[in-house]
Amino acid sequence: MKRIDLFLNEREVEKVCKAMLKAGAPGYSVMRHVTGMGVGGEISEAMDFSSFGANAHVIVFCEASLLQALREAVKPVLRRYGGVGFVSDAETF
Amino acid sequence: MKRIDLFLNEREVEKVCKAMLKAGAPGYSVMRHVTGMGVGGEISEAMDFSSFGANAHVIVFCEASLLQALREAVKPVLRRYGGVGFVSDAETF
Amino acid sequence: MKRIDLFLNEREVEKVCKAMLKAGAPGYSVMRHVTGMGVGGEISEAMDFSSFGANAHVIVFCEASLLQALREAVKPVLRRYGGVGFVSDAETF
Amino acid sequence: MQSSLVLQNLLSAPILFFFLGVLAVILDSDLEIPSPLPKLFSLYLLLAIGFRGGVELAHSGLGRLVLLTIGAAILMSLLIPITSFFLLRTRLDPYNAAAVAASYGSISAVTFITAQSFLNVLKIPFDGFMVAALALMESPAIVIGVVMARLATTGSSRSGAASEGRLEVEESGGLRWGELLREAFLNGSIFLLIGSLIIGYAVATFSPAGVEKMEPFTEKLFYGVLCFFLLDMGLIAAQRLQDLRKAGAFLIGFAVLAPLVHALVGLGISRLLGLNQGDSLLFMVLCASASYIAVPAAMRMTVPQANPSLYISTSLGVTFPFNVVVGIPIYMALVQRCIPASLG
Amino acid sequence: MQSSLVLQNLLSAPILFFFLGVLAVILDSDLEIPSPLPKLFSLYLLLAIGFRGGVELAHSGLGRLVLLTIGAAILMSLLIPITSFFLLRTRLDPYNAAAVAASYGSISAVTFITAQSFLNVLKIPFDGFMVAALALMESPAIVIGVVMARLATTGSSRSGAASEGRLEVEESGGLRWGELLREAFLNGSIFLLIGSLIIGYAVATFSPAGVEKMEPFTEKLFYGVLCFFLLDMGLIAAQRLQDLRKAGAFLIGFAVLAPLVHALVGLGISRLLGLNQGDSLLFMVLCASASYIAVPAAMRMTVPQANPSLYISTSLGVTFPFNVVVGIPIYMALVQRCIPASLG
Amino acid sequence: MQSSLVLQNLLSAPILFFFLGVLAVILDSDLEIPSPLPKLFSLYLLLAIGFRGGVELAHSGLGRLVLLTIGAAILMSLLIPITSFFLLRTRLDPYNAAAVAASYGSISAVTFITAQSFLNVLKIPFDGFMVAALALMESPAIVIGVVMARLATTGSSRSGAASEGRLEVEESGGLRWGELLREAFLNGSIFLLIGSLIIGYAVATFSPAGVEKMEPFTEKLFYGVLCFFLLDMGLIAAQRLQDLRKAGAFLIGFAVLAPLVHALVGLGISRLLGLNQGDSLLFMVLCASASYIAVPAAMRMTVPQANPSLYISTSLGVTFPFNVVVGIPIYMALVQRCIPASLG
Ligand SMILES: Nc1ncnc2c1ncn2[C@@H]1O[C@H](COP(=O)(O)O)[C@@H](O)[C@H]1O
Ligand SMILES: Nc1ncnc2c1ncn2[C@@H]1O[C@H](COP(=O)(O)O)[C@@H](O)[C@H]1O
Ligand SMILES: Nc1ncnc2c1ncn2[C@@H]1O[C@H](COP(=O)(O)O)[C@@H](O)[C@H]1O
Ligand code: NA
Ligand code: NA
Ligand code: NA
Repeated sequence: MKRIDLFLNEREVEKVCKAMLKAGAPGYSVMRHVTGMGVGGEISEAMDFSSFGANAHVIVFCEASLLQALREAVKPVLRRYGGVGFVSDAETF
Repeated sequence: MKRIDLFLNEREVEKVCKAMLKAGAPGYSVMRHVTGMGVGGEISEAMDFSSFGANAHVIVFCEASLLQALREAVKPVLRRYGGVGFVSDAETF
Repeated sequence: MKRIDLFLNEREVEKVCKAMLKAGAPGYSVMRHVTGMGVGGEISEAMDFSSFGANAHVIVFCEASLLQALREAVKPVLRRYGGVGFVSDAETF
Repeated sequence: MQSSLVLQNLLSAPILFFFLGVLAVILDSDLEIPSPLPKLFSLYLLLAIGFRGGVELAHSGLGRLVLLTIGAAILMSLLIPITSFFLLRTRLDPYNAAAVAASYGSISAVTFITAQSFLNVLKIPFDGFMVAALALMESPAIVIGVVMARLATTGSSRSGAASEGRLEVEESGGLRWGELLREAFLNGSIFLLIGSLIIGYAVATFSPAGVEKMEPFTEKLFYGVLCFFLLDMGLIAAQRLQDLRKAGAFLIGFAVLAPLVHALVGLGISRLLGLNQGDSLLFMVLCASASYIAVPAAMRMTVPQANPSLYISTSLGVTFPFNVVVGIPIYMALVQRCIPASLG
Repeated sequence: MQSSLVLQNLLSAPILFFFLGVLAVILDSDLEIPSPLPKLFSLYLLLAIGFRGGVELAHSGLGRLVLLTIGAAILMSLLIPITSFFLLRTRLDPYNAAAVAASYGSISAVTFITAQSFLNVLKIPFDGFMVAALALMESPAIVIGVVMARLATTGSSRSGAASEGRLEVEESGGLRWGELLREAFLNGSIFLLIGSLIIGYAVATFSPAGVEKMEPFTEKLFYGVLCFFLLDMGLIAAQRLQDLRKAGAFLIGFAVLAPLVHALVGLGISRLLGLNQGDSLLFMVLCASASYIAVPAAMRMTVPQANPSLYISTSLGVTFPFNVVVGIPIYMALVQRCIPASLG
Repeated sequence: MQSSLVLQNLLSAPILFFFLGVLAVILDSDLEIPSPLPKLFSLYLLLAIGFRGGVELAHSGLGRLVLLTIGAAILMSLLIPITSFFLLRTRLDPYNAAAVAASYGSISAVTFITAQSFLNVLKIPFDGFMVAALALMESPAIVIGVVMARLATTGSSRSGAASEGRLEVEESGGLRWGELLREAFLNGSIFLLIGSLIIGYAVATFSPAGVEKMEPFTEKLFYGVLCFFLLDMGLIAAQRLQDLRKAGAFLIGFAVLAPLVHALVGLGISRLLGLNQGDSLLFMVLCASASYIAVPAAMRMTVPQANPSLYISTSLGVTFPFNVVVGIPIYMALVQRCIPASLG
């Protein structure tokens, strides 16, 4: 199995998750209110009163064979709005 | 070392964590307010005003030898109320 | 690539993240409001009304060559105030 | 008359904010009331309504009418889930039938509060002891629901009814009574409501100066917070409507007709008891409303085999809007026709 | 006179709490107003100001002056971003120029509210319809900003202007109008403000008793919540000041001079329209203020190539404090010099 | 008389809500006030009490009695941690002794507020300057605590006293004064309290109209929010009681006897100073109460070797409930016996 970790703005989460389900993801988990730093600069929760949004952390566990399809589903959003993704190995507990 | 990731309803977290400590876990970390999708359907924070509860993400780092005991401690709860678990490799930083 | 997971008190997060950036980390993500259990006992959100603080979960993805520098940046804080760190393998998605 | 009542309700601030929430979802606005703000409003409303009810109960005392009304309310919260269960059982498995039935036997505090606001605007008086009825109707339906589910599945265990991929785990032969009673009586919202009721009663009885000091908090803010909470309810109810396709026509029909039938039974009982117009409306609303706070939380723990999206969607997506938007004025019209105003 | 107005503003509770927030950051205190509490205050302020504006609009009616004023306000929200865009374009790439321009064309509700509080303390009357102008000035600037960005980059696409490491992705040839209009008109804060305005109007017209019941919530709490929110604004604005080094002298100069120039234009229009002193100040503040709630959220979605720290820092780190601390009293002094008090 | 005071306190709304919270934990209810709502209540209470205190201070002025009282208060906040440290040192290591001592030298704002509410119900007047004493008693105890810990461990360093598995890291020879002073004087809650006090003073002095506009927010809501916060304190204090087993009989005894002794000293000083009955009670409460907001946060940063569950459990799990439930009425009975009412 593989584990995918995505970090992207909260406002794109819904779009990304729908795209991954469509591409065959068996499930996902989302943590909001994530702050951080990347090439796009620092993201804090200070603007939370607007709907500007902090980051979200999306986790997907799936079969290795799905990786390519999920990558294609996610990449356009990450490219347009920023965000990063990482993969690692995992097994069912 | 091993890393265990559990996703289950917030309301079962206390039960599960106590069971894991009893089974020998050296520690754990819990993130609440997790939303997600699995075989049990979509879990959102919208019902948070009731005590219906969203998901929680529980992380345990432990020796590989503990895996079996922890699995046995956790499985009954996951089976009754839903939730999933995954394992991967890790080392102390 | 490597993935670093740190668990430490929210109040030390800023210090730790600045130290890691200085040591060359390409980015990081922070989740606050983490509860847990370790050698320092149980950490809950119950004291959140004071600025006592719960835990935070800091994630850094970086090249393996950076590990040693980051370890040196982080260790003094973990040693003084408590907190744990783990490493695992990862790849870009 | 009836249409003017409906209009008067539709144009009240709380209902308009409810519609604003629904509209936000329909138009795909990103308006959101982030967690835990809805919880803040809900805790506040329960504390305030409980405290006020307790104060008024202390003034009115526990007379014969009060006790009879509370008794009748508890009776309804036992009967409704039983009759509903058998009706729902014709189409649903025992777990889902029991969970939905429990919702309809229990009550919705927000529907009750909205009815009180409606009466306030019409300047029709009502009594504080109705809050005691509200508080005591929450738990029995939960117990009945769980017992029905258990009775209907004992013997036929391992029946393949495992819904949603959950394995049914028969544990040490039978009902976990401890867990059930805790869910039924110590659920946070039930506990806060009953606790605030008792505190209001005690303060009004033993240190009346304290009542005055609470009043700006429990009275003045109430209407505004209700508007805010109904805005959120509008957002959530509209999101739930999408789940309804899965629920199917049968459950949607149940969610609209059950409140009407239960309200009519409530009207009959109100007349028998000799309640005034305001209390009659509140009694009807208690019977007609379905729980979407305490019961879903309790059902998830005690009947995990049932599918939450079924019992939440029906009570929150259909019955709640129905009662709040058109139910209350319809019930009021019936009250004005059947309950003599002079009794008020 | 002028200096006394400045002092009176500086020593008001909201401004002092704003300074307290700034001081906390300067002294490195760990004072923090954790999320989502600022959102609670912001939702409350929008709901309350919208509802009150609607109620007053219902009382004053939609006369000729009202419609002319609203028309002039919308005109300003179209003109300001265009002139600002061309000025900013001299130093910034089209994306950043467009995003900053959109901010200054739109408005800051909190600056407006602070100006209202200032007028209240001076006991100078103003009209409810100005809230309608406020509400209608939010969206046009967003649309103009996006259109300008698109016009300026069409043809010169693939221009290497990709800022902050983001690749510019030209999608199916052009503007996503659906997304743009949703961001411009259905942004949560705009939607809540306009919705509350309409609800206030409807309730005042059709069930005036409801207005009284909302009043303790929307009126009495207002000043205190404003203080709390300005405390948070002080914390955030001071943090933003650090980003300003990156913005550079040109943008900082723009952030101070643009409000002055826009306020003067607003003063001229107010005089032409024959607004009273209170409304003139509010009109000037609408022109002078820059959005840091609705516009940044919309720009991130519709012009992701622009650098948020530029447009947020200028509007929130410079223009907001400038307006709130010294702008408002300066504008008031100008109003007292140019607008006859007898018209009030 | 004494027992009637106790009863009057026990049956007040805030104390009853405190018990409701305790009961929820005992009965294992899932009632919870999710984060950051307790923070909202706490920020509100600090802002409101500070602002009101400042306003009253502006009215009463900074006379001789005021300055003497504040001086005596600061003196107590220096003496109590020193005497407590030497007493605690008989059983605890220097780090834990210092941290607990600092808690008892500092104050609990919520205990103070509860005492004010108690006086309000009894209609006994008290002065606004006591809030200034409250605000200035927070920091000195923190400094003393850290200094004691450092003095007691210098030379005996590397003593193996490392508690809870933490390595003691001696850094560049000695006290980090910068960090210490920041924790002592710029801790968020201390900063907000003192800031609001100064703002209240300034507004009352320079723009009295602003005081009236704040009043519905800072006065009317106060009692209700206090109830809500005490409900949460009940939940937390009861959870802390479980930690007490680890604390042991010595610390529990200290947590009950220290407030009594400190209150008696406070009573003596009040009599010497010639304070009226209300102010005397408040002075006693300041001496008797122990901090569980500012000090724990400061100690974790400055004396990380100490075990938080020790100093939080004693102050929040024992001393706070003791003071709030039985301490305040006992102190009041002593005041009525020792302080002539005619001075009031
Ligand atoms: N190397 C990294 N390790 C962990 N999180 C990262 C890393 N790089 C970026 N992120 C997260 O991804 C978000 C978006 O990244 P970016 O698009 O690079 O600005 C950041 O705000 C961080 O939360
Ligand atoms: N494949 C997956 N990847 C990540 N999270 C998952 C996955 N499957 C389930 N989850 C999480 O686990 C929760 C419970 O899963 P389930 O019991 O399958 O409904 C879901 O709500 C998700 O938050
Ligand atoms: N074995 C573990 N697995 C997961 N999280 C841990 C583990 N040990 C410690 N933690 C987290 O790290 C925090 C600080 O640990 P400690 O310094 O050991 O008290 C704890 O409160 C937990 O949140
Ligand atoms: Na019912
Ligand atoms: Na503007
Ligand atoms: Na003290």
